[in-house]
Amino acid sequence: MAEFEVMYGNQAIAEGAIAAGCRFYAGYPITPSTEIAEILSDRLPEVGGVFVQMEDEIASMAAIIGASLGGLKSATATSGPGFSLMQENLGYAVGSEVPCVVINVQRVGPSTGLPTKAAQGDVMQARWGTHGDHPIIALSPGSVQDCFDLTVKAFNFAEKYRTPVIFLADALVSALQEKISVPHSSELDIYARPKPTESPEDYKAFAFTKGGVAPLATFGEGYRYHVTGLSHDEKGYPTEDSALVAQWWEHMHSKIEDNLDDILLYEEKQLDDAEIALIAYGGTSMAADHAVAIARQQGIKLGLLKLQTIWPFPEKRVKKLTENVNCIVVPELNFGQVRSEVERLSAGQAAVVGVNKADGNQITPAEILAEVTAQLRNTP
Amino acid sequence: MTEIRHGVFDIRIDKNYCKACGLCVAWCPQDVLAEDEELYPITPGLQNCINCKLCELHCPDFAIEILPPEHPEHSKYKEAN
Amino acid sequence: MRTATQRKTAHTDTWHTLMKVISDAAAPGDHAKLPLILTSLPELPEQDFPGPPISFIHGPPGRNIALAIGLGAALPDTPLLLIMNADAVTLGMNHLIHAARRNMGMTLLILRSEVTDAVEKSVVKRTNWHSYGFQESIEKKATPLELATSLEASSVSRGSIDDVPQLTQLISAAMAKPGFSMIGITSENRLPRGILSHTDLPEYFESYRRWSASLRQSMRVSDQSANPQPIVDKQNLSPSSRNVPRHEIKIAGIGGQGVKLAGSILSDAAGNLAGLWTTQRGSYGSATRGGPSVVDVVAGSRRIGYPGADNPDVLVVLNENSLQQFADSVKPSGYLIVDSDQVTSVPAKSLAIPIIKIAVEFVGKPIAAGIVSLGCIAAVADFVSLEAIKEMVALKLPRKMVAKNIDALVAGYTVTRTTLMGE
Amino acid sequence: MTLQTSHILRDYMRPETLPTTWCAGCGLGIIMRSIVEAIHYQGLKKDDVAMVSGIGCTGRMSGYTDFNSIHTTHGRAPAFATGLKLARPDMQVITIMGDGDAMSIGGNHLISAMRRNMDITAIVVNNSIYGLTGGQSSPTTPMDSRTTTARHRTFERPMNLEVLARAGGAPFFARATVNHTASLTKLIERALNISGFALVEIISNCHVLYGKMNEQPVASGMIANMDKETMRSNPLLKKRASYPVRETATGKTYLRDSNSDAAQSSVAADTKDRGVIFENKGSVGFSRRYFSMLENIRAQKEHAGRPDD
Repeated sequence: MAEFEVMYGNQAIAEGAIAAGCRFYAGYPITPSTEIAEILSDRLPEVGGVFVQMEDEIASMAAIIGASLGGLKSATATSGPGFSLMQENLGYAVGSEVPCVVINVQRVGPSTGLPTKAAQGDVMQARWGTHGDHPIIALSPGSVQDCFDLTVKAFNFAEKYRTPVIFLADALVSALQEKISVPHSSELDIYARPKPTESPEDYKAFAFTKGGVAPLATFGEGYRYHVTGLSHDEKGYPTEDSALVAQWWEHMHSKIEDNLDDILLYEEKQLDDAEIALIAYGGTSMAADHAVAIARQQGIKLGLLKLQTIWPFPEKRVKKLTENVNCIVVPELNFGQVRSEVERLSAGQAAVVGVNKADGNQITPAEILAEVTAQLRNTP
Repeated sequence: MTEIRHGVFDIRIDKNYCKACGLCVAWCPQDVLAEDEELYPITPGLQNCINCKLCELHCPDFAIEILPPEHPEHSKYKEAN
Repeated sequence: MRTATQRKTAHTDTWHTLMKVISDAAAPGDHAKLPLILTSLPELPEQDFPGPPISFIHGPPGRNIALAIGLGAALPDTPLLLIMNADAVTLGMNHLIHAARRNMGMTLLILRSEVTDAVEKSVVKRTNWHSYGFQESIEKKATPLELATSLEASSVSRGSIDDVPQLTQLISAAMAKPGFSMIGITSENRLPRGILSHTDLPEYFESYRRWSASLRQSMRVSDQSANPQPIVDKQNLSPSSRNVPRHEIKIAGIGGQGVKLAGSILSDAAGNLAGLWTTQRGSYGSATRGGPSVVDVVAGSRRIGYPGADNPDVLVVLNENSLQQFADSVKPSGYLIVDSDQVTSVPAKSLAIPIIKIAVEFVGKPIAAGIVSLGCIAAVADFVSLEAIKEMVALKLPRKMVAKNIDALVAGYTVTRTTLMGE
Repeated sequence: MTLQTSHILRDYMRPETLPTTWCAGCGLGIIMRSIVEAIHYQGLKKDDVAMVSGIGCTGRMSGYTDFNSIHTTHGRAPAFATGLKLARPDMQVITIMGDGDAMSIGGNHLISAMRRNMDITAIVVNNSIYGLTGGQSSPTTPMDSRTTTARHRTFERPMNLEVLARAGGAPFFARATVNHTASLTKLIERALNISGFALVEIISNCHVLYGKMNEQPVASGMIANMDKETMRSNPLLKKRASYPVRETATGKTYLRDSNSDAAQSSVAADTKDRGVIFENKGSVGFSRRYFSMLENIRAQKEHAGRPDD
């Protein structure tokens, strides 16, 4: 039986992490994500976990990789400037397939920007921040309820697909207080890290399976193996053999792409008969949701596709949407990072416009509706 | 040795800068300063001021100044000139 | 670019000496005590390591020290052995000093340039840990052993690649010691060798586990003795069956008027005590400068999608700017409550309540203005009762402040009621 | 020496940015006053001074003072200042950082700048806590104190900037508090005259966050405590800090065991010296050595009859 609790977004993320089995957190204070560290510094020792405040974000990211290899579900939380520092080791975690969760509570950038104000400017950094063309999973919570539920999902995805998962929150949801339903631990679907069944001699920690991953053995349990940031073979030893590297890439892409049905999370609202649609994510989706309600009262056939998984991008669903509606409006607190993806998929099928700003203010339902009505006037 | 002079100094408190932190009052060795009801400093004991400047040196907000009589902005100096 | 294999064959000797030393130093036969090796040197011949198989992590340059901290938290019994060269004192210097300060359990071998010179001359010349080409003459050498000593690492020693027995001894001694141990490995024999300094301070995670064990203990005791959640009756928490339309409340003032706290009390009262769905969001400036402070609370019997009070049912304004900014947004059926003393002219169709005056009168400070506002809100809105707000005030404020604030709350309520009747 | 009035010192400030955003009673204002006072006494022109700051409450200072100012990224002030100093060697470059800024995220840059002996006056404001983000533990948070990331009290040994400065090779290290304002000014003046990396640690108060959680909620009380917590000399600490493992040692092994006085003193809570802790009189800063080296190279080339091409 779920319980109901009034929580802040950051608190829901922290509680979600504990519920998902996170037992190691390394971080460095940065507004507006600090409360996550504060709450976990309190809660983790109580549940037998470890909290360490590291000397910087580079070290925080490295430490959670280490702890994850040691068998603990691990996470760190930061905001834009810290996320930039984590990119080096984030790439290491991608390459060496170490599960971990990186929470980025986005604020206005670049650089120090507006530390307390919300933005959604790290969408592309989450995708392309570290060097090399790699798959990644990024989730974005659109409410405090999402903060809890998606944090649990993020840990599950990280373990299931042995990849860092970026939790792309923003200061709109992290500082929001909302009543949410907290599922009882028995109702939660928690993915436990599987243990290898083969003998240590046969164990391939980085097996190039298609569409899946080898179980990650915990260090110190007899399965000794090599972990490296270099391109490696199935046992983890460095290789420059291009055939092996190609196989590795195929494995890396297929473990995400073959499981899109599981990974892609989105919510649809009144899209069945919609003539014009909103695509929104994160804190902005709350205003979009309200805009749909108001528009429907006015007789405008507006619908909403709320993205919870941002990366990989739900290409199929968005493409289908561009075929069914005349126009798509993408409100976001940046200058069109998701809009450009939608434009690419629309390929002229539907008009794609944005409602964009990154000045520290939030996008209101009225601003979205103004754009919607302007588009309605344009299309006969 | 400089001669200690009493009561000839002006204390100027700039309320635009002052945050009523109470440091000047705490450091005054001569009970020159006190707090008003909003905790801003006032100078009921101005005649005791010896120009030690502890208040001024401890003011984090450049809000308090001790003006000696020879200072061009001291009230007596202004009167005389 | 030479392949790893080619690189290896060129320098197998030095590495094999080192690997031999390590496998001799590690307690043979005891699998649980086998070290986990972290290194940034791609030349290490991990595949043909002479002893029993050892796990290797080939981590990012310099960051191995931080990586080892995570491993140390997860694997208390596994000795961690780091093999680094220049990266320990360039990229990794900051990680090094903090790991040393905290006495994080690991053994760090730093290969001095003369040792790595044997491995790869050209690269090492450039990444030499104490000099950068022509700058050599004007820069002081980085002295990690000195830093680690000053920061009281568990043990700091120096060994030579030419003296294998001593090096083996030093490495096994360092691995046997809990905490942060560091060994500089050189081949320059004029430098002092052996253990240079040692302390017996506790290892970080050892202290951590001791410290957190007492917390877990106390948690379990309180779990058993009583249900540690007397704050709210869980039954009341589930959304109520009564039909309450979406209510939007906005309180707008400046920092230092207690607006933030008021928003959180109202939202908690509506959510936890009145059984509604609620949201609360704020936008606050810097309190010391009296910046704007605005809070939006939305409540209703259906889940709240959007947390903004863009068209409030009740708007409380505590300063002139807020009045100018928000007065027009109030719903036609809504209430505008204005602190009559804080604005130049009170608009028609609004309730003028001396909120800050009441706050100062009952609590002595304008910080209670938010609480008084809640009284006003309870007087005009019916989604949450005055009793519920009272209860939440009692829960959220320090005990000695409760009585005064509840008086202020009730005063706000009564004055607003009287004003309403008067109209 | 006549003490200057606030009126004169305010000329070094940017009036449109005042009052500061710092909390009432924050020692940062006192430090800022001392810095501009020192610059005033030294007769430096505003145009000849650069102030480079990091992130945090302390980082805001560069915005208030009317010098050439850069408010940089978290921890990187010494690296920015290095570039600036080498581009404008004539400029008096001051970096101002907080404790977390300088010693945690910026620890590596601080050590590297010390090692190079870069000509920077580095001022580290140590208030034992991360202020701007709301009171988390910093590397200097004393043992057994409460912070928002250590509600059950800290168990970590704090970083001591003094030992870092010694081992890192800084030629000058001084410690002051915001309680001892006149000596603070004098120490900054001395640091300004050092050729090389002059480090001044200033113990400041965060009564709003650190103080409130550790029974010192009033600014004046917390500042007054600094008198007791710092002392003019502490031989034990000196002994401990002066223990280096010299790379160039003549064969002597420095062995220290945990029973020695020095080790005992380190286990006890850190008491801190005040005043100039050490000074290397012969220090010549990096930029001076670097440019004289360039001068030599040019002279050699000219001597060899090979003009620059």
